[in-house]
Amino acid sequence: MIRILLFAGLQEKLGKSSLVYECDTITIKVLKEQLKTAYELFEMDHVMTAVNEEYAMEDDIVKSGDTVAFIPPVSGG
Amino acid sequence: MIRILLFAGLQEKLGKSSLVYECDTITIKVLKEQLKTAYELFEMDHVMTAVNEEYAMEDDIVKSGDTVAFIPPVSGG
Amino acid sequence: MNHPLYEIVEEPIEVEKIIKKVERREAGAITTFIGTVREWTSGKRTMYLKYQAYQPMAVKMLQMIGEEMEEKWPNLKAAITHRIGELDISDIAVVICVSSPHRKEAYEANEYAIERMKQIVPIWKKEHWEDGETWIGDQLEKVAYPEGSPDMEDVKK
Amino acid sequence: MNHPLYEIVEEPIEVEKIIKKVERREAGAITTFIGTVREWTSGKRTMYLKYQAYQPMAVKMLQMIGEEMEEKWPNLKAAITHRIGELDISDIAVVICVSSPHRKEAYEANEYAIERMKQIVPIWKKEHWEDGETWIGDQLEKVAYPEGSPDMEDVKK
Repeated sequence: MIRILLFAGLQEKLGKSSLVYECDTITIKVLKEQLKTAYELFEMDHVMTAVNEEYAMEDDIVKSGDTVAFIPPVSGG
Repeated sequence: MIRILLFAGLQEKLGKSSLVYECDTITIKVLKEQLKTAYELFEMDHVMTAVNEEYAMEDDIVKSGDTVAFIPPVSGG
Repeated sequence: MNHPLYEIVEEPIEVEKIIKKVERREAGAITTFIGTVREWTSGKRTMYLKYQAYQPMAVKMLQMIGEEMEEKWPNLKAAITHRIGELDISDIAVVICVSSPHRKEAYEANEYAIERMKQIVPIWKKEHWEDGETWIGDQLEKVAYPEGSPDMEDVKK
Repeated sequence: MNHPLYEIVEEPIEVEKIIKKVERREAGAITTFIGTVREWTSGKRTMYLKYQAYQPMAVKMLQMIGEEMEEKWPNLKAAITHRIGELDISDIAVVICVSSPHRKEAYEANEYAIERMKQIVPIWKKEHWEDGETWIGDQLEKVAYPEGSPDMEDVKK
């Protein structure tokens, strides 16, 4: 079970700030594709990903128990 | 009569913050030389000059009624 | 820690308190950057803003920026506080304070911090205009996803 | 004017008050430079400092720097306060605040102001060390006249 966090536009589009994705291991790339298709989240092409609060690469593998956050282009400051 | 203002090291060396110099007109260059000799103020070679609160050049002429300030290298901030 | 150097807060930021965090007897220069909510951006009037953060990660990223700064400029001390939630015009969104023995490093490091912040700290701004609202997408203040999604042109690239 | 933008004062400087002077709805960035009395300079320990100013001219020069800044960076607002008299370690000697719609100009202009100040504003600092005192001579913090006069080598140049 992977916990997924959504922010900003993504969060608003889905109407929720987190999801649960059932699986043991998956690459970020594939996870993004899955969500993009399932929820029509075209934004997924433009987001960075953090695994357990650290930025991660597309080819990194997440596993059950991890928290994955999708980070749209940031705009603090 | 020209009013002369002294600051920082110059002021301390002469033990006063102002002088009166009796004359009608004089260039800054000559005035500096006069004071340098009269008071052994070698520092005069390194000071800027302000006439009536505006920076002035060596060749500028000051006249009776003006206030001349000798400005050692500044060190504010 | 009673006064953490890197914070995400929901209350108004008091600049003096952030400055106090970096004051040191060996530091002769303190630079401060205060980011406030601007009323006009490219001719559009902002009514108010909302900031959202991925809070634990945002704090971690601020700390990482601090470590980067200490590596680049030894004997520097920095503190950053970012406010989230609803902010009105002129409210302070972020304060960056840097102290250093000399002024050049204090300016450089401060500017470095805000630039890095706008790259990596997971905080998002939603502008509320007179005629709508938009999540802002990057440090150039271009729009990320008007109406909540990019147009197809953008996706196909 | 109740709150002049450029001031020489003898009382402690309150940073927040200077910041207030430059706050504007159209400004999203405020940079602040705070110059404090540093305890150690090149291995020498300062006990306290004394600042002296040619006050009316110092204010005029600060105003001139402000005019230079407004010419170089339109839509900028600046305020500078310098304290004179006796200051202890960590006391604030100068505060420069600049507000601007965007941050880049706010940093640039602020640094410009302190550099210009150290060139043209008639204010002098006397360092009181453990073992003596010296009027400081220029922005590089070289000594102008140790013991009150330059050595002959210096004069002959």
